[in-house]
Amino acid sequence: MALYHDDDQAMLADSASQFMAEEGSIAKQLRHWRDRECKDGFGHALWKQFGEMGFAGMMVAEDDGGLGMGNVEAGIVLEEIGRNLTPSPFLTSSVMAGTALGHASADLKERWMPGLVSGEQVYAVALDEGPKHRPESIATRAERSGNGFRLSGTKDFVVHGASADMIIVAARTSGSDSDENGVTLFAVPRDSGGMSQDAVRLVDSSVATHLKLDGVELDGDAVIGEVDGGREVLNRMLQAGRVGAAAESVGVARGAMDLTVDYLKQRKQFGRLIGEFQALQHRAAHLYSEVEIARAAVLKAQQLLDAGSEQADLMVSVAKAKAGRTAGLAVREGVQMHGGIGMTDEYDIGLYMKRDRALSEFMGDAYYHAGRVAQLSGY
Amino acid sequence: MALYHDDDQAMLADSASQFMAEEGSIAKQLRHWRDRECKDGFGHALWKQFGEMGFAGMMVAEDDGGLGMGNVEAGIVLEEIGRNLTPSPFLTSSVMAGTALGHASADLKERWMPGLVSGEQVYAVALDEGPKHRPESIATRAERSGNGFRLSGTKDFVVHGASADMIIVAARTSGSDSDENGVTLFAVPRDSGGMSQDAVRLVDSSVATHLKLDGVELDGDAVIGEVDGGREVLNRMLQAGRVGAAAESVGVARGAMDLTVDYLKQRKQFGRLIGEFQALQHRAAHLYSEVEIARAAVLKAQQLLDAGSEQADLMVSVAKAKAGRTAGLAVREGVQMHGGIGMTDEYDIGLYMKRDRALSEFMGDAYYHAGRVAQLSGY
Amino acid sequence: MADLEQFRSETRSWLEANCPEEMRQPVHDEKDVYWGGRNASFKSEAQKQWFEACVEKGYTVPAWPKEYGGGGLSAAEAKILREEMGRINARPPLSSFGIWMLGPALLKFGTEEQKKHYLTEIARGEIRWCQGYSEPGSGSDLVSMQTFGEDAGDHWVVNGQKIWTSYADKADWIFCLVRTDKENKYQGISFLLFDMESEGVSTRPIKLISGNSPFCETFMDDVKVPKDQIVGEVNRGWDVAKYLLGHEREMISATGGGDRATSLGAAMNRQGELDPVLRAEMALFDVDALAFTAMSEKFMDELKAGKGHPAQPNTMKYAGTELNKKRHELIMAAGGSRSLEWDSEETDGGKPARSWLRTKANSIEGGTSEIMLNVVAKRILELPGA
Amino acid sequence: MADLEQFRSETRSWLEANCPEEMRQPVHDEKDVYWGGRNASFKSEAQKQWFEACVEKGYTVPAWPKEYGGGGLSAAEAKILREEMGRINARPPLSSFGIWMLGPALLKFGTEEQKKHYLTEIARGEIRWCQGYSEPGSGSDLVSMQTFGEDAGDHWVVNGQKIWTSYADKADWIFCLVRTDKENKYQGISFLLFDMESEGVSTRPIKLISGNSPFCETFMDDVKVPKDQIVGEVNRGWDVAKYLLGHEREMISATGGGDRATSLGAAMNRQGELDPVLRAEMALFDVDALAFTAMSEKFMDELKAGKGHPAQPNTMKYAGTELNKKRHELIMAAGGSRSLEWDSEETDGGKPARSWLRTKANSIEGGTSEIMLNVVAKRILELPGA
Repeated sequence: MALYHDDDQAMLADSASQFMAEEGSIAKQLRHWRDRECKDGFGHALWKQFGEMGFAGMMVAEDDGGLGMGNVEAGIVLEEIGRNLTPSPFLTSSVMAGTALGHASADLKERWMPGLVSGEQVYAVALDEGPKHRPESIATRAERSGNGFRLSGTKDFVVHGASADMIIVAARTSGSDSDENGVTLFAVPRDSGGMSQDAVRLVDSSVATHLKLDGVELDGDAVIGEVDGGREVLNRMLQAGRVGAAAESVGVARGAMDLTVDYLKQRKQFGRLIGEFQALQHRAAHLYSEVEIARAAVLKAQQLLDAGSEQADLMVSVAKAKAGRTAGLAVREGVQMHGGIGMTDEYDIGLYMKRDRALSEFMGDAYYHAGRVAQLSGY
Repeated sequence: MALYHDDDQAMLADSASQFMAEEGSIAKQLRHWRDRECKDGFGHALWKQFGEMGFAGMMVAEDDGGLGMGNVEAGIVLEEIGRNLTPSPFLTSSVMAGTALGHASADLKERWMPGLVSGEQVYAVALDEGPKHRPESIATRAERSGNGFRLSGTKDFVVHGASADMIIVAARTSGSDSDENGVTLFAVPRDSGGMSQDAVRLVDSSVATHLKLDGVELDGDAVIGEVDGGREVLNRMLQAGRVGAAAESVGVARGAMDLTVDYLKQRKQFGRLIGEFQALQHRAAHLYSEVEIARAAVLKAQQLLDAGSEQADLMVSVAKAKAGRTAGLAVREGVQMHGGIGMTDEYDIGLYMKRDRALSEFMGDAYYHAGRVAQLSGY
Repeated sequence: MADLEQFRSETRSWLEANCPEEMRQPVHDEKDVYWGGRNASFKSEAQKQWFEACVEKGYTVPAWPKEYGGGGLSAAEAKILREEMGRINARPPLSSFGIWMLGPALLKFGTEEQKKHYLTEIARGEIRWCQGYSEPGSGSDLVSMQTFGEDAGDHWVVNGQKIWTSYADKADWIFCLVRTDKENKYQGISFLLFDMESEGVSTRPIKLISGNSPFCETFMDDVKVPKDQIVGEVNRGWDVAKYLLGHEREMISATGGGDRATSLGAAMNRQGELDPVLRAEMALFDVDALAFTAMSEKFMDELKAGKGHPAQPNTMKYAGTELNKKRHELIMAAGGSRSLEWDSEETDGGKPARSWLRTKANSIEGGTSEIMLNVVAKRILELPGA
Repeated sequence: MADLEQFRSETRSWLEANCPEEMRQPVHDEKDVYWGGRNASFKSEAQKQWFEACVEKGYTVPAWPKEYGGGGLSAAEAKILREEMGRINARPPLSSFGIWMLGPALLKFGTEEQKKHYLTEIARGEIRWCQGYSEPGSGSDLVSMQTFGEDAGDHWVVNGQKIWTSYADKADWIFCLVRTDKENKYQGISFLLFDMESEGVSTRPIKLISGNSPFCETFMDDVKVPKDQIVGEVNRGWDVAKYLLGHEREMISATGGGDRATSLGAAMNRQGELDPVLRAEMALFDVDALAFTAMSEKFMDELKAGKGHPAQPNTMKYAGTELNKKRHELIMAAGGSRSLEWDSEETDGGKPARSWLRTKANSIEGGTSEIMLNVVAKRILELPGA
């Protein structure tokens, strides 16, 4: 498979680009909802448009009413989301929950897929159990209780948890915290008794929750996949989430870079456009090089993942780490090259910096994934 | 104490600078001996001049015939050595062996100090036991044998070992490899039976050896300090060696930077001096900043060490790491900014790159010392 | 030496008697700092008490001459006072741009009358000053400023706009660079002082990415400034400005080192085990940070001794601010998702994130890193060209 | 597709029959590479056999037309041949600047006669070429070259000096940029070919920091070059040179990725436990290296498909060479004092150190990193100014 978008993918990119620039722009969405202190951190109307466009259910199998597309296609939408800083539950709902639900029973699919495909429902995932992403260790417990389970524990960084109709929770049904086996995934409806959430606004104006499971009773049919055998589905969900976040990071990097390069062509100092100064030229060219490398790494990881390759896991971590570091460079250079106005809320470049910070942290930061690269490479 | 050289130290710096530029220059020493494939990797005549100037024994106590100076003063000489890439056994003999012998018995001092002070003898230290510096672990054994000891083991990276009249060997008299206690230091004369050395020329044209101790019999009076209690003297020797190597690295960095800045003022491309190009200006200015920081860190470490401060250990590692990284930056930028001619043996800049590599490795590289900084800071 | 030891013990007693317990704690937020001025109010009785005790001794500005409200201390005495205050964690009794910036300029360039008047006001915390340097079109290229003061006999009529005037909405007076000659670029600028309540002055706070608004835009519309409200000569204000900029960089260099002095990894409040790659990055950062601390100390010592290259503050500012940005990047990384929180109680209202964003201005304000590098290249390395 | 599958199986059989076992091993050192030329000799019978088999099939230059000694393969077939050779680790039968550089230039700019003559010689390994571009005074500023060819009717008389002529002391002919018009900077250069045995040509090897001398200085003293030994038109040699430079960068970009394709940490032969900070640095490097490998693949795929920005090779060359330098820095660090050895047996004559030093030229030769960044800034980002 050639390492560039095929014709269908290029068409999708065109339509996603146009849609996001028109409907998902910073002015229309991020600033709009932020300035209204929206409790969701995104607009439900736009999310329904995602449904109408076919984006919301793009990764859902055709049999289940979706478009049956892969990580490459989802990444195309995510890159545009990143460029426009469009707030939406696409990554947690369509990509992560969508991937997990693909492995669920027919009943569960019937219950949750239609709302996802239409963009009428929002799903979240509850994985982290501390301020850093460490999904190797899961302490949240799910004990057998009658025909079902009783969940207890706490989860952090549940993005869109406050708006979610259903939250996928990874819990331990056997073994000790860091065991590979003994993990089970649950689809937990929002109104489940014993579940409470403490919503916090994040630096990028999105809303996440600290989630508490205090003996949440669930039927056995809330289990996604196999009891005790949830690690594999969890890994797939993680991979999709990571490479998706990486794609969005590439979008953030591109958006920040484009803003900055434009600024270099407009701002004058000492009687010259600042883009004429060689030191800034070299830094901009270096940034461009990094962005191109990150894009290629993300696309490679998406293709490997869609092809079910064994190398996918390694490349997903490469992509997440590289995209995060590149977006970090892009926003830092962006703010610095904008000078004073880069520090003002009025200009958009600072919004890129904020989004990058949250996104880089989501599903493991560059340090975590570099460590994984080392581990997977045997050192 | 003010963090700059006092008047006496400034005078010493002047005389060391003049001496090294005249007698220790690249043309007179490094290239001279290298091109003749000198087995020592340095000139004995110059080493005797070190003795005449008082440099060789500068750290030796006045009672033992030296000048009783400290690490700050030795660092002044080492920085000039670094600037001129002057090959000499000053660091291993005057600084490291000199520091260790300061803790030796009167008999041992009497035996070894005069030759050091006069520059007629050369001493080396044998600490590393593998390709990386890990003095926490010492596997070389010294077993009791009659009135003395019997040493067995191997040592690597014994700089000047082939030319050394005496080698200080760290060996284990009790305990297991990584025990803090149970280490003993020995002054091993060159003609000791059972000691053999395999000399290798290094990238910087210095000569080091792989040393083999095959049941080397030593009298009890070859012990420096206490039997089993050598760790403290070893640590002092390590600290002196590390901060000394750091001072030399700062000299290497300055020498490489000066060469490069001069070149930027002479070389024309596209009708302009390349020093006019802003990208190179910023890189040169950044390098200057790093060099200034490294100098300050090294001086601080030297002062703390001379004052017997508890913070000295941390700052020595900071200094070694920072100086190594800075010199690395200086030589890489130097070669790159010199362009093609920077790759030729004819120009000196490549010699700085080679020396930096060996020096940065000596007594622990920046990675090792950064790790130590973390450990000493409790994380 | 004996005198100094005596001074130290006297100072210790005086502090014991006059610095309230409440004032011996680290500054937690903006409100713990007393800025003075017409509209100032004290946060607590202790704050007031401490301030007034210091005013009486001249210890709001210990090294200024006594006749201008200062403490008249020698450099050595001032250092002892600093040390003794540091020992008990005493808060500064008064903070202000008058102390840090205008004061030094007046001491060097002001008339005797100006010194008496303005310095005393500053020392007593009566007037709060703000700075009017930058304009929207002139960032790093300060000298391209457009605000114009037209000569109208016994006064100037000033029109234009300033930006990045710190706390202009809370300040009483402004020291302001104004073009008074359109023909001469450098020698056509004057350093004027005027009341922010003058007719025609208005301000608008600028909201920053950190969510705070410490800076304003300030607009001048036919503002009358009497001719005696100038520091230095007419059209020679650039000399005053340059002196102040140098002083500012020196100050940033010298005092900005506060929290950089400690090991980042050691200081961090961590939950759980540190990621090994992050630990390594912190370790490499701590090497840089601790090395920089040595440079700060060396710089201060050299400054006191009149040694060192006059352009050295540019190096310090560059290296220090870049390091501080990196420090906060690592703090954010170590804090993980918790540190992303924007207004939660647990983060004291998003302190880690807001501080992190705030640091991004470090390498812009008071001369960008790029300008610092230009200056080092030209003035220290003496590289050729424009 | 069926045809290609058939070609693959034929190729496999042909390789089985013609590529000796000895030629199915990685190239260990310079001597394992056959460069051809008048004075060439084979290192082994197997090397000779393999070379001759390839010459017969045109597989020294598989994609060149058959009439010029090539294999006449389509792009798809050439790729299959590459893959099948890769599968059995077959060594290239012939390496030369004639194949990599002059050949492509002749294919684009040469006359039919030149192609027949020179390309066939190259394909058959009869003539070894070297490149005469740089001069001592003109590094990155190639077009400032001074070597002059004076028009003497049916020939030019060339005087001047070239530098960085690879293996000029071993080459038979040189392709050389010569100024033929002093008035026109760009349109005053011609691309000449001449025999290194011509009267007036002399070479002097340049000793490098790695201890090797792969490059020479080449001196031309009244060298006569017949008028038909020119590629392209008179004074239009810059077009040929630019094409070749682009081709060179593309080649460096595309093929330079060899050992970058693997994880550094995984590939390293380590003794003892890895230092944790070094491990972290390697991990961060491997992220960069593996990501770059993806970019290499994408670049090649886009090249084949005619996609991608024409200036992209500059990005590739920049990023790839900077990474390779860093890779070798880390290899040296991991190797510790052992890797410092300059001529010991254990290090195969100082291989780690010499390779490390060699990589420092990566970001200089074929266009410095600085030039690459200039080009990216101008041609891709379209930033303004000189």
